[in-house]
Formats: sequence, C-alpha cells, structure tokens
Amino acid sequence: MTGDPLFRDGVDLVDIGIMGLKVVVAFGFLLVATMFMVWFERKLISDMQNRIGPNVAGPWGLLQTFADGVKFFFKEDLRPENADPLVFRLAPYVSAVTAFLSFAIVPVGGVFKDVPGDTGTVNIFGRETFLQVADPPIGILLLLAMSSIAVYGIMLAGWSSGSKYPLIGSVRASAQAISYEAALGMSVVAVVILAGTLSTHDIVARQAGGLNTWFLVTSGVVPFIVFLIAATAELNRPPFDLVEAEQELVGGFHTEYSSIRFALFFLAEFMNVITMSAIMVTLFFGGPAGPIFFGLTWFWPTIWFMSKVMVFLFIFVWFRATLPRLRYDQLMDLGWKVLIPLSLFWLMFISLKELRASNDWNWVATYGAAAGGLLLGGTLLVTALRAGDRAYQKDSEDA
Amino acid sequence: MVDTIVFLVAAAICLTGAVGVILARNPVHSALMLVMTLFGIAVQFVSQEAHFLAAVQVIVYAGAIVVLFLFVIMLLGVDTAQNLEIGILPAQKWAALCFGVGSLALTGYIIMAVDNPVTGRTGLSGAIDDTANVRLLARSLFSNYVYAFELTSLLLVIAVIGAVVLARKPAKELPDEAGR
Amino acid sequence: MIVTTSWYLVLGALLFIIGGVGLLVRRNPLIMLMCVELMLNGINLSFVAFSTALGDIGGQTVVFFVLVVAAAEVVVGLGLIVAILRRAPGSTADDLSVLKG
Amino acid sequence: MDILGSTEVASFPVLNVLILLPAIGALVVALLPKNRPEIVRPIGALFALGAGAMSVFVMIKFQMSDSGFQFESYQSWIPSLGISWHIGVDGISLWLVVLTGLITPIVLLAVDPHHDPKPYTAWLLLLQAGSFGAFLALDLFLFFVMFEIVLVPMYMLIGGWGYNDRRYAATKFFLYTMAGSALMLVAIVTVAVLSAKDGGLTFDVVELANRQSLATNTSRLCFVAFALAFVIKVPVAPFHTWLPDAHTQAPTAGSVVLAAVMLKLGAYGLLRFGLYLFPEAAVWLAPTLVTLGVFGVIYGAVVAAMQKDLKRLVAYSSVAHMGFIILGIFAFTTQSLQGGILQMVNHGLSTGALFLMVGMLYERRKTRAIAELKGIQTAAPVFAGFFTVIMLSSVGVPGFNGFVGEFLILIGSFETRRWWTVIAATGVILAAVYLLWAYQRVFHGEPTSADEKTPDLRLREGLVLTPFIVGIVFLGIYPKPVLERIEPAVDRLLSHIEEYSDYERPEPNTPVIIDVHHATEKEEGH
Amino acid sequence: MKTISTAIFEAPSVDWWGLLPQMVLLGVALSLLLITSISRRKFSTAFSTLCSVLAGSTVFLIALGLWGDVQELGPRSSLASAFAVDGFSIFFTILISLGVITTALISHSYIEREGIDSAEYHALLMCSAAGAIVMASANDLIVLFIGLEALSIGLYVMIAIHTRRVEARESAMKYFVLGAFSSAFFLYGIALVYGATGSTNLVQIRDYLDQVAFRDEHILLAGIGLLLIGLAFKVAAAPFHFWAPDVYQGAPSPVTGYMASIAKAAGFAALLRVFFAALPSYKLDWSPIISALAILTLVVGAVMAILQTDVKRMLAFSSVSHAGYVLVAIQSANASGTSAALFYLFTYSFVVIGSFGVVSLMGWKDGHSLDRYSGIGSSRPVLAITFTVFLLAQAGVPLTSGFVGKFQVITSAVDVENYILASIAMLTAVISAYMYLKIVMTMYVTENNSEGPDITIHWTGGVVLGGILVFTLVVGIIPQSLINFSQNAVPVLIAG
Repeated sequence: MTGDPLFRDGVDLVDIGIMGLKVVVAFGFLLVATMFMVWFERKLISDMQNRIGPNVAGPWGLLQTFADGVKFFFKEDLRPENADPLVFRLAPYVSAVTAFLSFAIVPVGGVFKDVPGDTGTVNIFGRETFLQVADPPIGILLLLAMSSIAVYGIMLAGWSSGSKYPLIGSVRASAQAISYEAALGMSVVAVVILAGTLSTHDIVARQAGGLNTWFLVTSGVVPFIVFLIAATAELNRPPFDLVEAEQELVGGFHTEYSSIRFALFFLAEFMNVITMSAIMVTLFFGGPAGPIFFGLTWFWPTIWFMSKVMVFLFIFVWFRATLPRLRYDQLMDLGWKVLIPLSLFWLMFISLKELRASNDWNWVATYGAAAGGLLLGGTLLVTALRAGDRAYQKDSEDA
Repeated sequence: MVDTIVFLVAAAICLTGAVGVILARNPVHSALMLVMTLFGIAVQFVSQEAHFLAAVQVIVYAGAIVVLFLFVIMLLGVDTAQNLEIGILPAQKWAALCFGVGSLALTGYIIMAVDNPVTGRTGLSGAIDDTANVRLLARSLFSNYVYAFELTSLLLVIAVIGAVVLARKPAKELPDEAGR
Repeated sequence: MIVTTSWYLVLGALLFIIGGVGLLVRRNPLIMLMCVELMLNGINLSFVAFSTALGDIGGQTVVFFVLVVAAAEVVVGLGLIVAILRRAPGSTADDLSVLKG
Repeated sequence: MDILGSTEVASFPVLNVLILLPAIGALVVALLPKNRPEIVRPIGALFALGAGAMSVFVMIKFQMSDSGFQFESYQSWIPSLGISWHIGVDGISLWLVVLTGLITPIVLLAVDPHHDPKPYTAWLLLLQAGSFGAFLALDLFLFFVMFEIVLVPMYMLIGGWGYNDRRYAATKFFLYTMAGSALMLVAIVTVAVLSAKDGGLTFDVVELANRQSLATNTSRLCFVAFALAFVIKVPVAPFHTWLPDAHTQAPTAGSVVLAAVMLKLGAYGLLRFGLYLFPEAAVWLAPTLVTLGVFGVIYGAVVAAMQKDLKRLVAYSSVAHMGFIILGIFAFTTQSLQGGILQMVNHGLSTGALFLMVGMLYERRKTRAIAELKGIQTAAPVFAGFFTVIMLSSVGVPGFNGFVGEFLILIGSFETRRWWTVIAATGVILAAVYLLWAYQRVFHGEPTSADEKTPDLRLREGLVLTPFIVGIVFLGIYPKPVLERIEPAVDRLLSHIEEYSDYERPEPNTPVIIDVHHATEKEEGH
Repeated sequence: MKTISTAIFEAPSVDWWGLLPQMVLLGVALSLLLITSISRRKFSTAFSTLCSVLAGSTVFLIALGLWGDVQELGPRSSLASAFAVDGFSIFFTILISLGVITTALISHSYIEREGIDSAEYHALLMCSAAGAIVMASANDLIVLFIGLEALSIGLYVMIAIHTRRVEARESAMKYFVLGAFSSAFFLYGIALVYGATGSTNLVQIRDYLDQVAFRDEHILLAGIGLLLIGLAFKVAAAPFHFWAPDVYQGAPSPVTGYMASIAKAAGFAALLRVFFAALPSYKLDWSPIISALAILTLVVGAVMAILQTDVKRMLAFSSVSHAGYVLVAIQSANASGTSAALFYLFTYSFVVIGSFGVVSLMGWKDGHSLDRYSGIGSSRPVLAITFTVFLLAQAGVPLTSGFVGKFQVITSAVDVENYILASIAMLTAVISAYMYLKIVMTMYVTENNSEGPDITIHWTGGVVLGGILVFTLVVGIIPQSLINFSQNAVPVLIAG
C-alpha cells in the first residue's frame, strides 16, 4: 500500500529505466535550482541592500553562478600540510551526497486525493509511478538520518584541515546541528502522529483535502515554527551561521578548502536550503497539492510545489538579510531551553488530542490534566532554569 | 540474485569497516570505519525488511553515538586520544587469542547449524508483515516489551547522572590524590 | 545462491568476533568502546536475522533496546575517558597503571 | 525422646547449663568494664568453677549400670535439615566432661596471662563451653559446630598470649584441624543425606547409628574422612606436626587445655562417631590405624628424646601417649577400650600438669631449653618432687594412673593385636628413657648461678597442682569407680560393632576390673 | 492497513504493587536530585543518606507485604509476563533493599570524609539498586539485560565518583570495558536463545523447550553457553574473574562492598532465574559446566587470595571464591540447591558489606596493605572483634551465618552425589581460611606493639556494623527462619 506502485509487480528494465530517469532529472533539477538559488540570493540581498548585485554574466547576471563554478573547477586544489588526506577529500562529498539524498523523498508532483495510497501517481511510459525519486516505508526518517549524517561532512572537514579555526567552526557546527536535530525531529513526529504514516507520499496525500487539512493548520502552527527555526539552524543559515562567523572563525569549517571541494560545500549548502524548503512544503503545506485549472493535470501540482518552495527560499534569504547573528550561548539557549521543551510539550499535546478523540475521553478531564501537567512541568522547568543560571553565575564569580 | 549481491557488498562493507576499526591508528579513522560498518548493517536491515531499524540505526548510531565519539576525540585533541592507553588485563593478547579462537569455533558451530538455524516457530509477538513494519514494532514495543521500554528510562536516567557526575568540573580544584 | 538466515548469522558472528578481538588487542579505551559497538552491532544483525527467519517482530524490537543500552554505555564510557584525561592532562600509559594488573 | 532409647531425662537440664554457663560467663566477662581488670579473673573463675561443679554433679548423679545416654536433652534446632540440639552423657564421655570441668578453672586460676586478662578469660570460658559441647553432642551437626568452634578460642589464645612464633603456630593449628574436618563435614552430610531414605533427614547420632543404611564402600569412605579429621586432632603420627608447634608456642593455659581437653576430642570422636556410625568400616581400617598408633608411640618417644626444648619434649610425649590410646580403641576389646578412655583422662592429668610445671619453670627462668637448666632440684626441691610424681605418672610407673591405663590397653589389645602390642610395650620403656633422661638433665647436676636462684614452688602453685597429684594417685590406686562407669558404655559399643560387622570380640577370660586391681596391689606390695 | 489500524490494541495489565519497589527507588532518586539541584540552600550529606535509607526501608516494607501476598496467593506476572512477582524476586528485593540501607549508612561517613557529591551518589545507588531488583524479577531476557545494564552502568559511575582518585577512575574504566564486553556476551546469548526458541520470555522459552525435540541444538547450546559466560563475568566466577581484584581495590570501599554483595547477588539472581525458569530441561547440559566453573572459581579464589598483601585484594579474591560456593549450590539444579544458594547469598551479602564497611573506616590514605590493620585488636577491640567475626563467617566457622550457608551448599552438592565437588569446596575453604586468619592475626598479634591507625567511627557505620554482627551471629545460631525464608522463595521460582 505504501511504496511506489512502480515496483508492485516485480522489477523489469523499464522500471529501472524510469528509476534512472527520475534520479537524473531530480539531480539535474537540484543542480540547476541550486545555481539559480545562488543567483536568487545574491540578487535579492542586493536588492534589499539597495545595490545591484551580479548583472554581467548573462541576462540579469543569471549565469554568474555558472561562471563561478567554472572558475572553481579550474582553480588549484590546495591541501594543507597538516590535513588528513583521506578525510579531507571525503568530507565535501559527504555533505553533497546527503544533501541530495534527502531530496529523494520529496514528492514534487502528482494529483493527490484525500486518501493515502495510490493517488498522486503519474503515468510514464505506460507505468504508474510517483513523482518522487523514492518512497521508502520509513519516509521522513530518511530526512533525519541524512541530517545526522550531514554533521559528518562538517565535522570531518573541520577536523581534517589540521587547522584551528576550521576545527572550532566544525565543533560549533556539529554541536548546533545535534542540538537542533532533537527539536526538528519532534516537530516532524507531531506531523507523523497526525498523518499516521512515515511515508512522505502519504503525508502529502493526507493534506490533499484543502487548506484546512494542511498540517500547518491541524498541528496548530507551533510545529511548523519550531521546524522552520530548527531547519534554519540545521542549515547553518543566518541568523544561525555562527559556524562561518567570519569575524571569529574566518570561514568556519571550510576555511582551508578551495577549488572544486569548496564548490561542493557550497553546492551542498544551497541544495540543503532547497531540500529543507521542499520538506517544509511537504510536511506542512500540502506538498504539490493545489487547485488544478485546466489541461495538463500532472503539470499543475508541480507548479504549486515549486511556488511554495520559492516562498521558503525567499524567507531564508529574507532571514539572512534582516536578522542579526545570535551569540553562541543564545543559540544554545534557544535550542535547549525554548524549542525542545516547546516541541516536546506540543508533541504531547497533540498525542493527547488524538488519544482523546480515539478513546472518547472526557474533554474537560483530558485538557484539565494536560493543563495541570503543563503547569507542573513549566514550573519545574522554570525553577530548574533559574537554578542553572544561579549556579552558572556562582561559578563565573568563583572563577 | 540481487539479494545475494546486496548481501555480499554490504557484508564486505561491514567487515572492511570492522577490521578498519581495530587496525586504524587514528581514532578518527576508527570512528569513520565504524560508521561504514553501521551503514553496512543498515543495508542488511533493509534487505531483511527492517526498514525502520535501518533508519534508527543510522540516526542513533551514526548520527548520535559515533558523533559523540568524534566530539570526545576532538575535545581531547587527537594526539591525546591517540596516545591514550590503558591496560585492562594482564595478558590481553593471550585473552584475545583465546577469545578469537573460541568464538571462531562458535561461528563454526553456527555454520554447522546452517540447515536448521532456527526451529521455525513463528509469530509469538506479532507476525512480520513488511508493509506495516513500524506499526508492528510499535505494537510489540508497547505490549510485549512495554516493561523493557519503560525500563530504558531508568537506564537513561543513570546515564545522564553519570555523564553529569563524570564530566563536571570538581567544585574545588583539589590536587589529585594518587595511590600511596 | 539464496541468502539464508545463516549468512546473516555468520556475518553477525564475524562482527562480534572482530569487535571482541579488537577490544582485547587495542589498548586505547576509545577504540575499545568502538569495538563494543561492533560487537553489539553483530548481535543486532543476528537479532534481525532471527526475527526475519522466525517471522516474529520481537527480535527487531529488541534491537531498539540494544540501541538505548549502547547509547547509555557510550555516554558513561566517554564520560569516564574525559574524566580520566581532564584530571590528568598529558597522561600517558605509564601514569594510568596505578593498579597493578 | 523415648524413640531415641533414652532411659532417663533429667528434669533439670543440667547438661544444657553445663554448656551455657561458661558461654554466658564469657559474655559477662567480655562486657565487664575495661578499667577493672582485677575482677575479671575471679568472675571468670567463678563461672568456670560453677561449670566444674556441675560436671561433678553429673558424675555423682550418673547411673553406673546404665549403658545408654543419660541426662539427655533434646531440642529441635534446624528442623528443616533434621538438625537438633541433642546432648547426653554416657560412660565414654562422662570422664572427659569431668576432666574439662575441672581443668579449666584450675588453669584459669593458676596461670597469669600478663596482659589483656579480659579477652583471655573470655576465650578460656568459651573454650570450656565448646569442649563441653563437643563431648556431649549427640547430633553430628552439633558436634561439628562444637568441634570447630573450639578452634577459635584456642587460636586466639595461642595468637594473643603465646610465645614468639605464635602467628605461625596458631595458624598452623587452625588450618590443620580445619583441613581435617573439612572432609569430615562432607562425610557428615553424606551420611545424613544417604540415610535419609530410611526415615527422613536427621543428624542424630543414635538414630544414624541404628539405621546403618550406607553401602559398605560409602561407609568406608565416610569413615576415612571422619578418621582423618580425628587422627589429625589426636594427633596420630604422621599427622602430628601441628602439635609441637602449637604446644610450644601456646601460653601455659593453652597448652594445658590443648593437651588435657582438645586432644581428647579426636580420640573421643573416633570412639563416639567413628566406631558408632561405621562399625564395619572401623573394623576394616583398624589395622592401619593401629599401625599408625603404634608408630606414633615409638616415633613420639624417639623424637621426644631428641628434643632440646622441655615443652616440646612434653608435646612429643603427648604424641606417644595418644598413640597408645589409638591402639586401645582399635583393639576392640572391653579392656583395651576401657584402658583407652582411662588413658585419655590420665593423659589429661599428667600431661596437663607437666605443661603447668614447665610453664612455672619458664616463669622462673624465662627459658625452656633443657641445656640451660641444671640442678634445679637443689634450688627447688618441692618443685622437683611434684615434677617427679607427675613424670612418673606419665611414664606409667605402677601406682600411678598412667600404669593402669597403659596396662589395660596392653592386656586388652594383646588378645587381638598381639604383635602391635608387643611393639607398643617398648614404647613404655622409651617413655621412661626420655622422661627420666630429661629429668636428670634438668633437675640433677651442678646448678649454675642462675639455676641456684630458681625459686621453689609457691603455696598457690602447690594448691593448683594438688588436684592433679590427687587425681594421679587416686586413679593409680583405685580406678574402679572410673572403670565401672566406663564399662557398660564400652560393652554396648562393642556389641554394636559386633552387630553390624563380622568382628567378634574374644571371650573375656576374667573379670577385668578386679584383676587389674589385684595387679596394682600386687605391684605395690613389692 | 485498515485491518491493522482497527485491530484493538490491548495494553498489557500492570501489577502496580509489584512494581512499587522499583518505582519507589527511582522516584526517590529523582526527587532527591531534583530537590538538591533546584533548592537554593545546600543540603547536607545526611539528607541524601536519609533519602536512601527511607527509600530502602519503604521498599523493604513493601516487599514484606508482597511476600505475604505471594505466599498466600501464589506467584504472578504482569506486563505481558515480562515481570514476575514471586517468592524469588521478593527474596532478592528484600535483600537488595537491606543492601541499599546498609550501603547508604556505611557510605555516609565516607562521603563526608572524601567530599563527594552525596545527592548524585545516593541517586545512583538507588537507581542501580532498582536495576538489581529488575534483574531479580525479570521474566524476560531483555528485561533482565536492561536491569543488568542499569546496575552495571550505575556501578561504573559510582566507582568513578571519587574523581580525585586515580585508582578509582582507572578501575572504573577497567570495570566498564570488561562489563561492556561481558554484557555483549550475555546479549549474544540472548540472541541465540531467541533464535532457537522464538521468544525472549523465560516462561515461553521453557514451555517451548518442553514441547519440542530439537533436530539441531547447536544454536541453543551456544546461546546457553554465552549467557553463562556473560553472567559468570558479572558474578566474577573464574576464569572470568580477572577484573575483580583491580576493580575492588580501586573502587571506594563502600561501593566495593555494594558491588561484592548486591551486584553479585543480582547476577546470581539472574543466573538462577534464567537457568531454572527457562532452561530446566537442559539441566544435564549446563549443570556439569557450572560445576566445572565452580571448581575453578573455588580453587582460583582461594589460592590467589592467600598470595595477596592488600586487604581489599584479599577480600576480592575471597569474593571470587564465595561465588564458587554459590555455583556449587546452583549446579545441583534442584530446589534444595537453590535454597542453599539463596541462603548463602543473603548471609554472605551482609558479611561482605560489613567487611568492606570496616575497610572503608580504615581510610585509603596509605592504601590497604595488611600492615595497617596491625594493632587494631588492642586499640579498637570492638571493631576488631566485629571484623574478626565477619572474616570467620566468610571462612565458614560455626556459629556464624557463613557456616550455615556453607553447610547447606555442601548438603546440596552431596544431595546430587557430587562428593568430589563438595570435598573440593571444603578444602578450598581451608585454603581461604588461611587468608582470613592472616588478617585476624595481623589485627591481634603485633610485633612492635604498634597502636594501630586512628579510626573514627560515625554512628551510622557503627549501627550497620553492629546490626550485621548481630545478624551474622544470630543466623549462625538460629538459622531456621532464614532457611525457611529461602526455601519458601524457591518452589515459587520453579513454578515460574
């Protein structure tokens, strides 16, 4: 029932061909999108800063990224003397590959109906298939898996450079990624509980009934906000880009990288931005769902999907242009003391809601108990935080 | 056929990684080799329809546990981490030899049982159905294994206290009181 | 060639052995810890293989608990290593043999 | 109680009191205030004397004709394991109980510990309690408990108040005995468990002896285990090596109690448990044990003769004497057994007194080396006189108790173990040789200046030794009251052996007691 | 999908009363941590000690109540039969609760003296005790494993908690690595047994093994062997004992006492539970192996003990040889053997806690060499006699609890006609007696009239030592009720 209908009746050459086509198309799409994303960001920021931005290469500077890429490709590949040769080479690929793999689970098109299963298929070469590279039964978990692997890219890059600043940058980055991964995961779980499935395809199908079935609405916005903040932090995007704080850390973990390897990091970062936006759309905004007006029914959903993603791309750039960078302790405080408790509480609340609905529990008793629990937990949390602050102050006075 | 190839490739990855862990001089390399093994295992899980476990394997093991290793290595500094040594047993090498031979014999034992490795009893705690792996797991987790599940909280509490106790700076910097 | 349960079991056993031998041969506690993880992974593989062969989900559930246990062990183990080194910066092998084995 | 074949149950639990009184005394002494050391020994002696008086009471009330156990007391202890507090006294144990009851207070009063009187007194009282328990126990478990528990006070006495090498000696003493009894415990359990099929798990000696449910081989193995424990305790050469060390290093009180009471535990154990529980096996192993006993007689005598240390000499003389007792026991005739038991008492009196006197000598001279002592007789004639009497008793000169015991053993065993008896008889001569020789070296000759200053026997010391002398002479002249109380029990034991093995004792030719009596008188008449 | 989602999910029943002991321990531990960390004022050590003692006492009372229940109504299990409330589990719950109380009291002065953070120490103590209780009451191999890990991990931290001591940290590391190693063995054993029987539930395993005749037992036997090895590590049975002396020596003395008593008892509880509840039909396979282990353990423990000069190492090896006695009882594989093992563990645990309590009073400033004990006999006679009684109890001298324990062990071996084993057990008792006597001698016999170390006994430690002394002697003299207690714990176990 879950899983791509393509493989339902065994695998033959056509299936493999379609699969290959999907991979190539998705990869190509991502690459091109990344190219334009870079341009988009530079252009948008320059607009916000009242300057012109790239405008020489190609019309409106559209080919600027391409030109940069070519330049990177032909630059000399430097490797610091103290670097660990193997790991130094490995790290950029880890970053890039994980970025691409996460995108594989995003449904980018197909007409969805309000039931999970075989809706949202398109017909290619006479085969029914989903418009997504893969729909593994564990679906959204792949995102979490990949974001945990992505840490390796950063960490190993910083460590293998054999240099101080990259190391500090990478430790910061991985600490940050790990800290926000918990909040990220919990907001995803909130959606999973509501959807009752891990498959991204089915999650989208659940949201096909219109705006009020979007998980943005049914999960009560909070998970989305948590996800957005956490995702920004995961991406090391401003205002959480302490990793690359030039004033403190030069360029962060990739300081020592140059040439094509640097380009790979660069690519990975922007790929990740796109993937995260796509995931957000998938989880909270109904994915490719949207009204279909005329003709080409399979075309409209993709258009909807891309427009939704564009909105988030814009938001990310907007963040960068407007928000000041956080201090490291503020970053950690936000993650551990606000987002995690909040998402945890919200997760419990949603579970309780679902339980009440399925078990027909008394409304007042359920939410009364919830409020009591919240009060108790909140008090404890606040007291604990205060005590922690006190201890911290005392320590710093002693020191 | 495909199964066989997948198995062999993943097994090769696992074993290479495992051997790499114990051969690498640099702890970071060991950790990476460990990740390699973990991925191999995850693939084996997938090929046995244990998708959820495969994901958890990557998220928890590779994403948390090994990262923790790397953290500690970086915290200590690789040189320290590399030169850190501790004698556990008086005759460790001999013990290793005994253990290796013993457990190879054990493996042989298992191979001898190839024909009938398991007795074919099925479905005590919920039959496997690859389409509903997660559901079944959840059901089993909260029925047959609910006690064990709740007990993991005890384990985690202890681990947290332990981590705090061990990693915290002592209140007063008293000198080490070694031995005699 | 059909991949039978035994193949997985043998692979699991090999991982277990490699981990065990590594734990005994290496003297670096970090690597010893990793070797423990190898052993646990070998066991996990066996559990899943049995689970598939038996058609019983229990074996897969067990793997979760093993994961939790492994995580707890690693946390404490790394804590110990950090504690050892924090109090004795620059310690070498000789410093760490106060107890005569 | 009736099922156990008891004849009389005293309304007053006299034997329980006998065991408990010193134990309570030990506790009381231990709880005495620390700053009043002078009241410790009187109070301790009071308890010990009380117990001694109680043992005399038992002796007086003892029904002479009764061959069974008297004053029995039976209390279920660990019912689930069939263990009970079952104690009683018969002709075999009666005199050992009396011996224990009398020796301890004497020792307690006679010997000054020099330091830490409180624990010293407490341990001695505990030793008395344990010894009583061991002699009275009619339950294997209870016996084992008592047999082992007496080690602790003795170990503490040697370790705490002994001489230079006391650590070594105490540990050796403890471990030898424990090692022996280790296998005995296994045998005890085996006997009980294997007999359980005939009516439930029990450790009651009487019950087990009457069941006799072990197969021949098993019972032989068990007997070997028992015998090993007792043979070490006795000690029979070549298991004796702990004894010289323990005796030499122990404080005087320890040596006396060790010789007078604790060595008897081994011989008594062989009689009460070895022969009683495994009659067939005992007959089977008797030749070996008799050989060892006779070997001990000769070996002990020879080695004693070579000793340079007076105390060590006495210790080796113990080995020789105990060899006689073993011979007596495993000759399986009424006379030999009677003689063996009597000899136990004799040995307790004479060797105990010897140790006391050696201790007194040491107090005076701070040495026990024979070579350093000379001509004491001149300086201390009374001392020498007492020593002579006791020594003659130990040698076995007619008129003294040693003669009666050895004579009975020899005539008893002559009927069944002729050649061994002949060899053992030479041991009597050897005893005369080494003791008289030692006496000559120490008490005769030209005294040196140090020897001349040796003080003579004090009144208090004389009073202490008097009971020994009285016992020695009384038993030497008129052993009848003792022997006639022993005889029924011995007869019964021999009938028991005959019943369960193919042994048949020789026809007694003449009434033994009268014969001996005459013999003694005749000798004196010369 | 529809069929699954509509299937009614029946939550397993929960026996809250049975779970209460663990919940109390964990709850008090968490509350203690919470209060001490949140509160403004600094709590004294006494508060933490009090918490532990109260928690232990509460568990003790609850367990007594449950004991009456179980004796009346029979054993029960809940939580999908993963958790057993039977005589066996309650027996160990009682033992563990008393262990917590005594250890907490003995630790009190140690913690104050060494300046250790008391709240965390006591929280760990309670949590690991909860793990021990889980081990004793687990009816499922995985639950057992998690209990084992909870206990072990708690112990690792408790050993290392004295962060200023190099030995402590190093021995914690050693214990940790070997503990993890042995856990892996145990877990592998679980995997193989699971593979062979299709369940991790002990009762289900037993039922299955009763029904089925195997065509090929290899996997099951290998699994049993690995389970045994894993547990043998935990109870420090030779040849898997080599960690014990180093770890015992390096750990803080109260923790050593806890480790040698409660952790060992829990390990044996697991061993008994697994082999008696799940694998009785393979008795003929495992009993000889256990008796071989027992012989080796007895001999190694006794012989190595006499070669040591450090008191803690001596006691460590003696603890190894005590494990041998329990194995002797276990190999008999019958009810009387189990009851003997239970009795032995119960009495031995207190003696060993008391012994290490005395050791902890001695302080560790100059190590624990035997010489430091010289002269205690005259300077602190009461302490010396107490220690002497503990040592003699371990040596198995009559009128102490140790003798009754040994006696029952020997009886159980003789019961199954294993005379050789019984004899070896007794002879090694003599060998190890030498070691105990060496300590006793040192205390009483001083060559140079040294006065012995200066010791201050806090009343908490005094109460515990006195209590254990009385217990040891009383049980040695009138053991019947404790024997009944351990016997009543057994048949319930056999019934599963």
